[in-house]
Amino acid sequence: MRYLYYPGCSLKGTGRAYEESMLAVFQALDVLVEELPDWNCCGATAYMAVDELKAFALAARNLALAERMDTDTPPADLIAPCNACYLVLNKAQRYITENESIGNKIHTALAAGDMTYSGGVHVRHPLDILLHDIGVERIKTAVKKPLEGMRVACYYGCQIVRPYATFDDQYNPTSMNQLMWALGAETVDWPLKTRCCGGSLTGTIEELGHRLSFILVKEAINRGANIIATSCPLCHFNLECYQKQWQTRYHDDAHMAVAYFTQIMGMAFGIEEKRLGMRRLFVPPAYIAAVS
Amino acid sequence: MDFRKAKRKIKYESELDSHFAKEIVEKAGCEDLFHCIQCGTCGGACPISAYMDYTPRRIVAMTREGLKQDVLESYSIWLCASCYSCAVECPKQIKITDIMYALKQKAIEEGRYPRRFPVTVLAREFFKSVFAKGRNNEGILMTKVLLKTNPLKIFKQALLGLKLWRQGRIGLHSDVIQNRDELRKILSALD
Amino acid sequence: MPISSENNGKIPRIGVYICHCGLNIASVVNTQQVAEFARGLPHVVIARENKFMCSDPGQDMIQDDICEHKLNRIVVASCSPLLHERTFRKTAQDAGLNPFYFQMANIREHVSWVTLDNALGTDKAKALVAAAVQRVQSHEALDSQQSPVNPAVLIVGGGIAGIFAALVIADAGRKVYLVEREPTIGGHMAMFDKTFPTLDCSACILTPKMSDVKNHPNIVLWTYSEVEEVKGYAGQFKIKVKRKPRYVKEDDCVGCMLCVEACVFKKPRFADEFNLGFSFRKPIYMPFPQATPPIVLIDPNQCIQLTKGKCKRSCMNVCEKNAIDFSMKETFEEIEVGAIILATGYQTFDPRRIPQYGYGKYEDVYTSLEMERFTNAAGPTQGKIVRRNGETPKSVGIIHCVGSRDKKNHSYCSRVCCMYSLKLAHLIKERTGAEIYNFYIDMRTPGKGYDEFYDRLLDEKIHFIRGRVAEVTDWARRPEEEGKLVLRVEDTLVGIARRIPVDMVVLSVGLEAREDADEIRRQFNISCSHDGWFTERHPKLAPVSTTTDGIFLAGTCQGPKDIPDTVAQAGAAACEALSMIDKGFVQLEPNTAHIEENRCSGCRVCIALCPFSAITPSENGLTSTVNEALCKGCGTCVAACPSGAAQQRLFTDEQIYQEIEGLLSYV
Amino acid sequence: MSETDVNNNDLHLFEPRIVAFFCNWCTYTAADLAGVSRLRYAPNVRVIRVMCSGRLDPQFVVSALRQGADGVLIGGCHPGDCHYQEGNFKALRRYKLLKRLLRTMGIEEERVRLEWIAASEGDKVQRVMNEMTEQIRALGPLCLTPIPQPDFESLQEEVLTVVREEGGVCHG
Repeated sequence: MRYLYYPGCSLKGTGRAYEESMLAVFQALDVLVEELPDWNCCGATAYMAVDELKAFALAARNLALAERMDTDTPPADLIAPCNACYLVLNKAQRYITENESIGNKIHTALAAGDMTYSGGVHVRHPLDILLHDIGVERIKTAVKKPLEGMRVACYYGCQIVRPYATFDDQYNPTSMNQLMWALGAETVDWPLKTRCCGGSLTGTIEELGHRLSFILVKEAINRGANIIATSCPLCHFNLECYQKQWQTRYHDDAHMAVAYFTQIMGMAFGIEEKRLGMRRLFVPPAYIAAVS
Repeated sequence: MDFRKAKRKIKYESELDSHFAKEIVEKAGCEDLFHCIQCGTCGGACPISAYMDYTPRRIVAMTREGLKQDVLESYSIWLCASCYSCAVECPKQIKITDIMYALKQKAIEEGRYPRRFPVTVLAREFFKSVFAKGRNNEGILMTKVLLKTNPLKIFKQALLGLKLWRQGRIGLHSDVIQNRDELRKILSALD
Repeated sequence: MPISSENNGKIPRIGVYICHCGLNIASVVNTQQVAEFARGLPHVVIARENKFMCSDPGQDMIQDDICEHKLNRIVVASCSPLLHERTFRKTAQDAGLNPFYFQMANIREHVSWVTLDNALGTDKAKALVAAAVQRVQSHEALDSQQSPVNPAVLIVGGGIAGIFAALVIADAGRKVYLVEREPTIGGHMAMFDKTFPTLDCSACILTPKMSDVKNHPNIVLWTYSEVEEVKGYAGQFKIKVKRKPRYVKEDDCVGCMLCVEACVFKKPRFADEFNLGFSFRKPIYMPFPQATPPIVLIDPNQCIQLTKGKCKRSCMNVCEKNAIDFSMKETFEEIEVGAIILATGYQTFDPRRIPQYGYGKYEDVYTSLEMERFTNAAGPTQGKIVRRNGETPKSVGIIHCVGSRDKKNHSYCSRVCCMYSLKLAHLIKERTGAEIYNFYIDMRTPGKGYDEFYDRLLDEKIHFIRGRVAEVTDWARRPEEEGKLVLRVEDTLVGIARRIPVDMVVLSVGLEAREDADEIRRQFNISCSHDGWFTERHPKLAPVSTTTDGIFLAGTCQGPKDIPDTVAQAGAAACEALSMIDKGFVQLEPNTAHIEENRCSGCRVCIALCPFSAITPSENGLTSTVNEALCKGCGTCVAACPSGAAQQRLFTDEQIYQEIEGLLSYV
Repeated sequence: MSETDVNNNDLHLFEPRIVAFFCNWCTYTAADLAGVSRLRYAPNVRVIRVMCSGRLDPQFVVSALRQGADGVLIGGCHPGDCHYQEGNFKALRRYKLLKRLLRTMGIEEERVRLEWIAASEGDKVQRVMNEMTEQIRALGPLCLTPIPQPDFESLQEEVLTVVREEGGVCHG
């Protein structure tokens, strides 16, 4: 299996641990992943607020690059691990192929840069690849250190299943839970698994953004979780990095390990900590010691 | 409570903009604006409606009736975090998130957004950085946003920044794509 | 069968009539121009306009012209022939003209209502008129056959609609076969406790009707039975009914229930369908105490004798009437009826399709139908409203429009939910004193005494919160929310988001077409709307008829409606059926096929094609002949006949060629 | 009239004439429903009512094309829904043969279209009418040029195949 991989800006920055652990996990499962050369920013939420067409054009350039790359096995599957990139690339794909006037404008714009895009790329999330292409059975065989005693709150965030539920249920996604079960971990019933973490509001309107992520962590604790698994660099950042600030802000303790689901998989696969970017975490999972 | 602060709330037809709704409904994703039955599912589903000056439902109603100024100057549209909860639950399948985007674009177009409001500053800084470099550096972006909105906060977040830097998660080196010309040509073609 | 008529001169004298239909046609089609155009067509003697051709003055005009101008062909350009063809044929007939010297041009449904541009619309109307004028010239006088009507009626479905229709027809002295799939009649109404807005007891008004059905000499009641096959046509339907085995002889069982007592299963342990699984029954059971007919049956999937073949058969031993018979097999009945009334009802929306409401996940979330059973004194809790943990709820949220007015589920309004939610709110308040919150999008209470009932509920200090609930969750944000179900909603009248903790949630589920509505539709050859409701012939003027003659609709199989409307419609359907029976015959459209012997080569292509086996070789085998009593007039044999010997009346090759030519003659 | 309007008119100068044969029970009723629902569509299609799509003699189509129709639309009930059990299947078989025949005659086969439209599908009537009109408009007017000599032998073979399929005995 060979996939193209679109990292997006965050996986080269605050979300480096996500990239490192994901690549390590794919390698452990013998899946070839090749980074899309010269990719650019996906367009993201903030861009869309200023100029939607240009946001689509940014996304379209990436899709066109991907299409150009993978001529031997079309249509190309492009992995987008960041939830926001995943949504924006998918949304652009839909609008370009389904809305004639937007499609025409984007095609003209691409032509200005000597590029074309015929609409054949599949934008996919690593959760989707792991569960549907690789499968729970294959993952189970790779587990070396079952994660007994780990009670995971699986946090999907908003933009994987909304608004386009292509590989999981829109209201009650379970793909990450299934992966966690395969690793020998338990998952907790946590009704907030797709509730918004606050996104970029944590950096702009702190009071609001922080409260949104704070209540997520708080409720995960109430539900008996001992770790939160994330699938998006921004969600991860929000849930993880402000825990200390919440103490002063809310006079309430919400302290919990937060790790990318790929890091947790890597732990179960027995991959060394360094390759999983564990040292880049604020709250190292308490079980690392117990497991390794 | 100061009752002398009572202000006129009534709207006269001459104060409304009858073209506003038509402009919005023509934007991509906003086609169903007029299908809204004002049930409030969006306001109930929205995790941020608790903080909004007008709930998404009221934004839709006000947009339809041409309360352009109130809509574009409300901070509700800037609070929307694009989590799409409203859009997937709307019984009329109205893409409310896209309507919020359209309103944000309109507000920027008309220069009606709060200048030092972090959300809009973030959007513009992001826009500039991507145009120049093709990618975005979170550390630099946040520093710029803080500088332009509330420089004092930089000190408050310095500790966090330092920690992230030591973990190798932010740096001052900015990633740049090779084919910047190609990208600029594409983006400029849409002007 | 062409007949000679004094008025059918060899040379056509055509009258053309253009209807304005008020402004329906005239606002798009320039009728004056069309009339002017028609006057220029060959053989057109007169062309006139009228505001409403179907009105008395309009029809009088045609009749006067027939006499005065010796017209022998009539063309009316107005609405769809499916609507008024019969009207105008009769007009012609009453003036002494053979009714089939008539042709209609559909310039309303096919022109004015679907065309934006007036000039293009007028052109299209002209083309359609030209086609009709040209076609009508080759019309021939025909004699329409009458077919006798069997005076018995089949009613499918034994809910309140079927029950009421059956009683009306039986009281008029006609025979009724009432076929019900379940072991008892009564339908959904039997499950309710009270009916809105009068709050009279549902069972008290329904059960007497149920026993009337059972005791009526003119009604044959077949429960636990299904229609297997439908053949024939209006007036002469042949029906095959499958009767599922109850393993209890219907004629012998007296409903004493000793067998149930004696069953080897000492405790009831199987989910009771009538109480929606909230109570239990044995493999041998009576659906509910007032079940009609009041006899027991055995569930073959649960009874040990029937699944494993060995049991003490204590039920059999205790039955003094020897009514239990494990060897019973399904049987078939064949009947002939003249008319059919479909009263197959509805099913309720499954709220699992809206996972945010937590049905199936949180134990104190119920559907409204389940709540009907709880409020019912004969229900699983003897009328007590309690949570699963046995406590009386202190607060209850009722969510309206569950599955209705929702594009992802049903975009229509289910019509009854507002009212039954009010009723449930009242009953719950009365019995528990709980705080009741109704969450609605719009309150819809049109009906006699309905809005007054709403007033009464307001007076009872029930909360009415205008807002569609986004989510039911057990996630507590505040101490008062701990252990409760929290409804997150925007209170749209106040304009803010709210979180309201309650002990119990009732989902007012909408009505939807039954799962197998599509199969039934095919079986009876009628149409369904997109939502699966059976389609009436005309939404205003033929609300209980279908496009298939002799088949009528009653109750919710046609669309959501409450009990009064259902009963009214059942009465209407019964009267339509009776009217057909009392007339004694149905007028058959003379559109049957026939074969001109001297042109037939005897190739027999037509014989293999005929779906009704109406064509047979003639005695000498050299030609084929059509048995016109069996022919239904599809014309497929005509289309296939290589020599043009087969022809269909009203749709001859010549007539269709003329219509094509006329249609294209106007550029 | 503004300049753009003139241009638009130029583009739309060719108004195709299309004849439709609709079955009484499903498609004609659906067309009535489209009317009752006020669904606007192109005025180019004119409908002839037949009781069943199985009544449709392929010669009707040929005759319509010969007399100036630019396209022909045939509408019947969905498979399994025929009022006469299976008339629509017969229409389908004849339609397939007809298309082959048209090809031989040098007529674009897209000019003839068969659609299953149920009585409840007023919106489908609107869509099909518009699509058909645009398709024929794109094809341009039907010009019946001298017919290339058909391959009679294979045509005869095809006809015989279909006759056999229909289950009849051909007395040659």
